[in-house]
Amino acid sequence: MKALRNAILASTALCAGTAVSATELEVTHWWTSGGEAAAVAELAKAFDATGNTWVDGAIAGSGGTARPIIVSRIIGGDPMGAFQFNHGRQAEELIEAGLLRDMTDVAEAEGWKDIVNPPSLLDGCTVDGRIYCAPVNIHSWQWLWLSNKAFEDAGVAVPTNWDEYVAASDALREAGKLPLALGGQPWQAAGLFNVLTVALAGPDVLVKIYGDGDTEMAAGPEMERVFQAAADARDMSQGSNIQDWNQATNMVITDTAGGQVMGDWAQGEFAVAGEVAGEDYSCLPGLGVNALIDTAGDAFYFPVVDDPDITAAQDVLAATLLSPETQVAFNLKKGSLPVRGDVDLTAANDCMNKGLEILKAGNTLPSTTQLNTEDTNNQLNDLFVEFFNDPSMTPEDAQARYVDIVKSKD
Amino acid sequence: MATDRPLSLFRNMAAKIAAIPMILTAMVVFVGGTFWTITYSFTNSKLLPRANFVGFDQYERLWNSSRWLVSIENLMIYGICSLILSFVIGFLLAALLDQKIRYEDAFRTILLYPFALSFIVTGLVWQWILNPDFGIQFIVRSMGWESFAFDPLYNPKIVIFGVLIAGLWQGTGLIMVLMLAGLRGIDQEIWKASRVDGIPAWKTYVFIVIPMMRPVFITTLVIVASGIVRLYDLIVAQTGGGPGLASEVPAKYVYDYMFQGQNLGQGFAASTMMLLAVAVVIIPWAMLEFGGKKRG
Amino acid sequence: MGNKASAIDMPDVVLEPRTLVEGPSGPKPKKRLSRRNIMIYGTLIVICLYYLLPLYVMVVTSLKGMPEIRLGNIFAPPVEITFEPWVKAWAQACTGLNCEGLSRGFWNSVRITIPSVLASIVIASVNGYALANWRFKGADLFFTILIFGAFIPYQVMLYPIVILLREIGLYGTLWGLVIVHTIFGMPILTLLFRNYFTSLPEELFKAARVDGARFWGIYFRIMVPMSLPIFVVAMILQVTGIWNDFLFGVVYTKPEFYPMTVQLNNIVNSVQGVKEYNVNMAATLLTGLVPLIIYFVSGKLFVRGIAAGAVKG
Amino acid sequence: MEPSISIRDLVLRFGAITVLNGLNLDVKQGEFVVLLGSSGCGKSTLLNCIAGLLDVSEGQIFINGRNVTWEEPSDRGIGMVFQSYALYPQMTVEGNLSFGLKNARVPKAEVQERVARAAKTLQIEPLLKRKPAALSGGQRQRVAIGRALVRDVDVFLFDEPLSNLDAKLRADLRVEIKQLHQRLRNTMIYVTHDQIEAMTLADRIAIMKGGEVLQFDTPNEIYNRPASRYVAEFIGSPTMNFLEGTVDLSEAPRFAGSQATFDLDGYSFADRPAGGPAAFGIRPEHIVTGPEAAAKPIRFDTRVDLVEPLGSDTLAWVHAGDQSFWVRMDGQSAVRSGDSLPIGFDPQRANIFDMQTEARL
Repeated sequence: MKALRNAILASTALCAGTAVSATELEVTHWWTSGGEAAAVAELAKAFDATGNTWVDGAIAGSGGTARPIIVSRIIGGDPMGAFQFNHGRQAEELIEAGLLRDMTDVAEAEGWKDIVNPPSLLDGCTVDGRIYCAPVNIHSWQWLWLSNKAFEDAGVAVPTNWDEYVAASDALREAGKLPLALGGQPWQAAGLFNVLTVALAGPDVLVKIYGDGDTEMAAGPEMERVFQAAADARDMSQGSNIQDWNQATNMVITDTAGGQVMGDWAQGEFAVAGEVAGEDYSCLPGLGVNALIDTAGDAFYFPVVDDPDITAAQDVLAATLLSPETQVAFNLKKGSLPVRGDVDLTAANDCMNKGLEILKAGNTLPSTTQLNTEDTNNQLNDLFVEFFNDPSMTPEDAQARYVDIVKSKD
Repeated sequence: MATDRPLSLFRNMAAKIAAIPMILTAMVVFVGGTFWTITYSFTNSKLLPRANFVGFDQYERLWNSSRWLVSIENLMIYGICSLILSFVIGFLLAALLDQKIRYEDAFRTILLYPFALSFIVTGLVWQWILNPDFGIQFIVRSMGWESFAFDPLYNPKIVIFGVLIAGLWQGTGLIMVLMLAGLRGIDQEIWKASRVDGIPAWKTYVFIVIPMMRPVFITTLVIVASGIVRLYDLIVAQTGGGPGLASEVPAKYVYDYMFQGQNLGQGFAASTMMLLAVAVVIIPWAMLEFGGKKRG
Repeated sequence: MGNKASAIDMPDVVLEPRTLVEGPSGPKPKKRLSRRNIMIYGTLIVICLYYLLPLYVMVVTSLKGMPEIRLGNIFAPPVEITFEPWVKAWAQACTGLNCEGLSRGFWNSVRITIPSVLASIVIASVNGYALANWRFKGADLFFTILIFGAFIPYQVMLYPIVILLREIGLYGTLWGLVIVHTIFGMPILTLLFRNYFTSLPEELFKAARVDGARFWGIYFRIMVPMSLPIFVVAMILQVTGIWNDFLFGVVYTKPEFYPMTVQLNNIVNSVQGVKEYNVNMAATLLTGLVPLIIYFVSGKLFVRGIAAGAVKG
Repeated sequence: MEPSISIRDLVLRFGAITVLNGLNLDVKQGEFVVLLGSSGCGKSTLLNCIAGLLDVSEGQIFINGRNVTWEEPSDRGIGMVFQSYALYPQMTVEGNLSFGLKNARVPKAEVQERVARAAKTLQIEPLLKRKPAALSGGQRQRVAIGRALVRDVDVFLFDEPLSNLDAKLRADLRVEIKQLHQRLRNTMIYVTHDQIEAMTLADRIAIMKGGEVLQFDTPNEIYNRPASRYVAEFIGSPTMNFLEGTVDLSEAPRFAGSQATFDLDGYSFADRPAGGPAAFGIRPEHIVTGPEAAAKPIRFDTRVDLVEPLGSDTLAWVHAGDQSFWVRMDGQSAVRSGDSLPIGFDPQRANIFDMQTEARL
């Protein structure tokens, strides 16, 4: 019965315009900057086309601001229709408490299992075999962005991997460039470290440590090497007064810094500044060592509500979010990769195409938001922001504390 | 009949009815909320409060966290400096404005306006002004003094004083207004008397007026002190806790762990420690203030 | 204050004390140019410059275009004045899909601020009055708890209050938000009023009781008219706090009631993407205008307070 | 006639501190009673209890035979005048005077009439439209009295009404209050620490100490026959001189002091006196000096240590052995410090107090 109804609903969603009733669905998210808002507008447009109405509840300031609001609304018994979370372990408890809707029926009707690529994305939405969220995009952290001009000025070739980059740092210093741009916010420090881990110790090590809580691995020689590399990165990043990640990106754009390790959202900054991939800047996925894409990203969750109209609208929204047209329109604006492999992104640029190829080849790994709870990520942030800002902290001390965090994670 | 002593419950009935909102707030929200917080600080609640008790685990982790220790140290330094400077500057400004000057409205509004602006932007503007690359240091250097160095926000040793500059700029206006209200409540005869006696103005302030303003000072103290304990927005806007962990404060620890880190238990443990510290100060004060002594 | 009418009174003789303090007597010096006044005004002007510096930076920045801001000198006056950022902040800046700028939340802010300020001040002043003058049993205990409450970080109370409001059925409504503001304003405001009323002469209160005024009569007829400065301080505190509140506004209401600060936050606090500093500054100044106007207007009451406060009997 | 005010076993405690300790007092109709004592003796507290401004812990208060212990202040038929005047600063004088009447919902015409009458009585008619800030101290106190006056009550309570005024104004207003009482014949209870106010105004004075009434009597009786050594010392300036020694009642009453022993002929003892260690008190103004001293039954030869000429009188501080006396002499006395001075006095004028109980023998 239920499956049938959902199937009907889903099909009405696809044949846009024939919906019987217009339901207002409040959607909370934290996409408020220019490109993000344009991307959301695509989602809203697609949803409105089904005959329902997207009521926008944008709250700037990322998860730390939006999360208490979302949770309060749910606890207060007056939830929104849908909300954005990073898929992974953030919503675990809400699911366990039965506050979020099981969307398995929609997923089956739409055949998400077959179209979502890589499949691990859907795993992030799955608890006990049931699917609770609709993934919308992939944002990978595993990128090194380099300024071609900065290396030219320093008289060295643009590096093709991490070791070359480290070797070039003295030349960059002498040319008055900052070798590595790193903002002061904690999440940037931890992100850099995790990228180093994947590139230098390999994705398996990361998954073992974060996924299985393998403390032996965390204390082992592979990680020792990563911590030494992090110390190199620390030396390379000394001497800047920047906070925000986009200020760091701006240093690469203006050729005052050699490079930056940052997720694919940095690409938007280059685009706004009119820089051309391959000519003005280079991108090295996986630091040129392990060309990989991690499957971090955003997903929508749907709180349990009494109103059957809203429930129906939630089903429609979930189906709409993953439709090929929406995926293309949304991800082009957002600068992220689509969650399904069967769509065509001809408009993508050089770096984005690199990403798509890696994705096609199946070289993916789960993201830290999937592997770790936010609590663990927060502790890692604290550790690494301290490490990268305090040169007196030795790699050995940092590794010892790292092992402690891994030990206590759950 | 008024011959018997009425039930004490019904004496001052109007006053008690009027105080019901206060009593409810005090008992339900503040006492209830505090006990709720303390209770859940012994659980491993993550995103949602759940009664899964784990003993003192959260506290153990808290006191092993270097970030928490740095936060406490920062709060101490900031608190002491901010308390002293707020009072001194606020009172001096109020005394200046109380000289029956012209344009008092304009001066008062100028001194008070920073209070109207949100912390987010206060932090941003001061972040600019103190930025060595285009703020004060840049201006002074471009005027020829090349070795001039002033970059409090980027020096972990003094970053908390950089926050203090912005905090005082934002908050002293309110202290000034409070003090001014207090001064306006002082009998003008005091001034006449002290002038007749030939007492210098500063002595009149220190020995006569300030002691008379004790209630205002207590109010101000609570406002300033509670603002210090809850210091959060300004740090987030100005330094984000950095460089490194150099300007972290306890309230930020609480917030970050409750919502960013999705570890309510840890946040509750941290706030329980904060509340405990406050209680250690307030309870003896209340006993001193209310113990036995009454007006009448 | 003219005391001249009375034959017994002497203050007019006393009112010449400046000469006593400052030394040489003689013809009264021209008031406006006395050394004392130069010092006072000089000091005030220097201090005001320090207070105005950030405002200058904000105004100047809000009038520049983005290319000029990227040049870096934050103190330089705009080469080319543009009001575009102001227009954008007020009417065009986007919050997600709604590109109506701050104007969208303005009336919501007004709708939230007025009842919240009134409710919190009325309740707190009555509390302060009951605590200062009627001192019923247990009053000191409740007062101590309230002061303790002033130190509780707001964030800790978020979820308990959500549950509380849900249970009384006001979650998600404007009145729920008014209650929240009243609760969190209560400690400081009650303290403010209690201490002020305590400093008023108690004999006035007694006289009014002998004159047959009861709880409310004394409050409205005697206490309130004597307390203008403290009501102004309370209003300054509450208007600013509530107008600038962001967290409670979004946690305890729905998008249809979202205050202006939600848009301000969305304009200023977007983490990803290019920061438009000129629009940020314009938005901040626009948001701050309402409290600023209140400060300036209420100042009149402040000066009037002199007359009331000066009379101790 | 029943008493105007009657206080029965009144106890007032603040926490652990007992301020009024089982106090009893009866005030007659139309009587002017002064509560006198040093600060902290409970006199203002007692007045506040009568007014109903403080809740009593035990005991009862009757006004005109009615138990008012738990009545509101405004229902007790009292008017009160405060030390700081307590005028409502935001109201005009007229507003201050009429506030109580309006609260009692007196018709408007009558309010106006009563205010006008009170203003006339107190000669404050020109001030009716002014605010208290524009009045002098004396004028403010007149308005404060007027506020009690308009209420047409039987009992007036004054709480140190003149302490905030300067000496001359105080004397003037004292006379006015006395005249007011003579004209109105209301019961008045007046708290002060000033014994001159007490002596000049009171029909009876209640001397208080430690929350109890030590003596409640006419000014004359309190001056001449103080019930205890404390009362004797409290009233009179300079204070009463004391000789310490022993009273022997076995035969003719005698007093044996360190410097002299003498008969107590003509001293009026209390009902059942007991002998033993005692203090013999004599007021400075009851001591005669020079040649007249020779005629007195008790005599000392003293030396003058200090002379204070006051114009109307001259005070001298003299000693005989280790016994010192204050002596009041004629204003034009030529005595100088270092002179020898014979003094003498009658036992009839003396008051003798038991050393232990301090009660008058």
